[in-house]
Amino acid sequence: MALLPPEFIRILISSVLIVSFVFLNAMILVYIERKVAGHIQRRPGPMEVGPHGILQTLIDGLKLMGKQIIFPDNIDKPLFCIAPLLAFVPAVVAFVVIPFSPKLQAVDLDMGIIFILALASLNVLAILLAGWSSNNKYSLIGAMRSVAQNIAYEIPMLLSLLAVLFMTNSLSMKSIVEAQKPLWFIVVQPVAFLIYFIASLAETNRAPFDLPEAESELTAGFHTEYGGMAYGLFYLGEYANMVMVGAITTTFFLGGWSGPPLPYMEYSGAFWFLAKVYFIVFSMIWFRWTFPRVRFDQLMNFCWKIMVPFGLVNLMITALVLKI
Amino acid sequence: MIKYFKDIFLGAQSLLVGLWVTIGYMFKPIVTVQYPREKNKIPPAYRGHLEFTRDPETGGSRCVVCLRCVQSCPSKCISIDWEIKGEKRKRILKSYVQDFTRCSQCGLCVEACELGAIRFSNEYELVGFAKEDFYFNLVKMLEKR
Amino acid sequence: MNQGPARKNEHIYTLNMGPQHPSTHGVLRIILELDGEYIITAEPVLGYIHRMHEKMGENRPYPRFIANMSRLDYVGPMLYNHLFTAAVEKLSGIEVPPRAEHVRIITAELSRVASHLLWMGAFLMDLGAFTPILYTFDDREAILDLLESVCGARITFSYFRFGGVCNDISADFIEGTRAFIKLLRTRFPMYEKLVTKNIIFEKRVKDIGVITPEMARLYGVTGPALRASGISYDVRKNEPYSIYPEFEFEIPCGENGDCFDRYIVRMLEMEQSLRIIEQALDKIPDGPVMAKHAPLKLHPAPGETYFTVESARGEAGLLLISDGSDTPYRLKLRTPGFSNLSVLEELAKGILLSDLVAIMGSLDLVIPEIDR
Amino acid sequence: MLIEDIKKELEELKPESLERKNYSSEGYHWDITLSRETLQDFARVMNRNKFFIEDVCGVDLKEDLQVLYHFAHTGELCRITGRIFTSKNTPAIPTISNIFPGADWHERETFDFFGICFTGHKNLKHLLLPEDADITPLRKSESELKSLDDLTRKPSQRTLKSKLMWPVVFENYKRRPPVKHGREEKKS
Repeated sequence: MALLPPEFIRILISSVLIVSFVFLNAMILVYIERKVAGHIQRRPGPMEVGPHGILQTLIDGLKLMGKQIIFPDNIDKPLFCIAPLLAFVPAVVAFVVIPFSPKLQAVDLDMGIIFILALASLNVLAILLAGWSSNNKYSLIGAMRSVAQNIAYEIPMLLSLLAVLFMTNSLSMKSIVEAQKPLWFIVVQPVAFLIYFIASLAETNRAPFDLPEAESELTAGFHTEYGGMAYGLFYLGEYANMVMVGAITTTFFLGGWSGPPLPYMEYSGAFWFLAKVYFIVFSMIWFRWTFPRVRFDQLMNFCWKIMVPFGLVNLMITALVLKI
Repeated sequence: MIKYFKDIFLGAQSLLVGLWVTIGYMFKPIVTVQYPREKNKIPPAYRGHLEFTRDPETGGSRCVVCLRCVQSCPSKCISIDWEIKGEKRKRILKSYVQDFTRCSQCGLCVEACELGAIRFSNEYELVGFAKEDFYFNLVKMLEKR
Repeated sequence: MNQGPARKNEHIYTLNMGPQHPSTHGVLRIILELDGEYIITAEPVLGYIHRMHEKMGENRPYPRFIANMSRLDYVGPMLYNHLFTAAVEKLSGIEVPPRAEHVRIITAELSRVASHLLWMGAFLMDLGAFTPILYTFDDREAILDLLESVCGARITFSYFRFGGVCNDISADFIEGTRAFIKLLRTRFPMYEKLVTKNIIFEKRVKDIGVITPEMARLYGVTGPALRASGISYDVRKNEPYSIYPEFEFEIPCGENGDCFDRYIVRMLEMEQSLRIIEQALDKIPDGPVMAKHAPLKLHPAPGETYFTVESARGEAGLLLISDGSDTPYRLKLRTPGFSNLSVLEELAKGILLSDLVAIMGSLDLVIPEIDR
Repeated sequence: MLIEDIKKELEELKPESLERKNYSSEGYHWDITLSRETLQDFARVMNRNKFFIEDVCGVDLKEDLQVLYHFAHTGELCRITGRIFTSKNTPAIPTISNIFPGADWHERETFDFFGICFTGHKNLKHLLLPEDADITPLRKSESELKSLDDLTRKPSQRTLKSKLMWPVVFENYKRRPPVKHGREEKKS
């Protein structure tokens, strides 16, 4: 052990922690999603495995792992195999720069947010590969929808984040949180918050923007042909992305780890951080079980006619106010 | 331009109203019945498989093998076997089998029976591994009861 | 690579929607020619659950066909029960006691409300809203419980008989129905808030799939789909059967004939059905629920009769040709879904795939009824 | 009154027969028998008077195959049945789907069940039956066939023959011992 440099051990520990955090989170989120959906629909949700069905997602995960991955005819096999990994891995890696609390952060990159956004856009590639390689027209339509949608929504998303970055003058996640000590940015930048939140719903393909998988139109969209853990990885990727969105929203608008003081605030700030993340994720789930799905052209109209102008105006006002 | 902002405002308002409805329902009690633990009350009119009513005088069935139930059945799922006995050449019921796999629970047989010898049971938890599990012999079932 | 002239249209591709597809409501298959996501042609392919009910009708005596009628349309089965029994009564001149007529109307209208509730949930499911279907199922469950208490079945009722109905209704049923009407009326504002006024829903269905009155006429579209186009045609009013003339109710109509109007018409129709049920409950007389001399085996005199009722989806017709024996010589079912679906081919030209789903949802397709 | 007005137009078609029917028993007002030449004109008359098509329905008779066209009106109560006969060996009838596009599917259905060929139909292939089906399920066997005369109502006949299998079942309905479904018996 002595031969290993301490930096290496740190990387090992933090990557293990992050991967397990993502897995655990996905499991908890699936459970929460099903429970929230159930109660909104006036049914109890999973109740059988464990008290109140708490172990249901674990069992489901085991079931998915035990399943055979079916390769349909005439697929592009290498791409078909890479796609789920590509959906999952970047979503996990992005957690490296998330500041859970002042001392709980794997790496504090100078350009943390750029790193996250770069990785997040790899998600599109995964969906495109999955849709293309499946040799299924539904998958292909879903993939094309997803690409158009994600590229369109990245613009208002960046515009809204840019407004915040103007105020912090830093791309590091930690310093963005620290800049919010006096006042959370949701108060200063409510429009940017709304735009970011809506655009992130579209980025993560959550309802009412779940067009790539719109099951009443495209059966299951890009993952129609996937089964077993390959499907599971898409799922994990989706939930990891949800947590990621929640984390970014918390970092940028909700003051990160700040909250009423707890003992050992350097570490226990993560509690407030996670609470805020889960609140954001809960509202995403809440949205999903309330609204119908939008149509594709409406989605684009909404982006280009409402979100982008509002984002631009917001950015301009921010710039003006800061300059004066 | 005013319409543009009005649309956005009204749209957002309608979405918030929708969210308010669902969050309200989230805290209302559950309406589903947790089946194996809770059970629904089965109304007396429920149409299950057939069963004999018991004749209080003889303790047996009231069936006199008039075959009206057989004739009225759309799916031909009742089969009756009988023997002829005695001076009056009375029909004595030997077996009365209902093929429940084909029954459509229309109720014509029960209505056709003037003596009220058959009725619907309230049995709804029927499972079996073979088709034959659902060939109900009403005579035997009456004896067991 | 084939470089022939056929490659001119290479960006057009064929998509098989169904027979196993979440929004075809069963086993309808639609062959779509798509250009991107825009539909060039849509050709429905039927017959995946064709059961030849007409032949079955010819092969069995009249009473034994009642059970089939519930299988024809499992969403509003009581209305089809009404169709068949009333047609045979008309053919053979059986009179129905007044109490039975009232019971028939109460149960049939309950069935219509149940059908519309289920439709509404399924329609919103097609549009991607998951929650309303469970709320409507909750309401529909109350109706099914009521109907189960009176006839013992939840979906395949087989409740009506020639000359009446097979069970009398109890005081509990009347009370329960009144309670249900009260309950459903409190739910309508919730549906309005959750669904009708929702901006996403509105944008999805307004001006989509417009059926003009002329188009509706040429294709024989009936029911809510026709009324949404602004034509007030309802068999219950225009060609009253049973004791519908005794009740006060309105025929809600739309204006544009789009999906939104079809939705609104159905919502308003539920309220009108509740009104009819209320009046029937108030008026219901005492007496038998079965005609005295109603036979179990009919031999209607030769002749033919055409009878129509307003089913939940439109005008359901039955042509009965009798040859004097105990089985019909010819039994022809005119199901509204069949005609309503035939208009889809024309509606689908040049729209988006998502709109096709909305249109199919709004037409209220029940495939067993279409395929018969 | 549409019912009276339409009479003139229907007579102009020179139908083989045009009968006023008793609506309360038959369910329609006019019964018109057409020939192959007048069928399209009939459809045009219906179209002009804003009727909508209900269905197209075949009937297998002893003499011929018969096809019924049912039309109804959304404004007034008026139902019209058109009849046309075609031979059994080479059944062919002109289509009306060019006038009523809604007749398209009904004609295809009739083609399915009776093998009647609708000339001029654009897309005459099986609708409900499998594509390669070569059966005509609703045609009857020789023994079952009845002639048209046997199927028409005779005024002298009572509507319901009392040739019942068992005399009056429901008279005894009340006399029947009350049946309680379910398992209440166990308690006693």
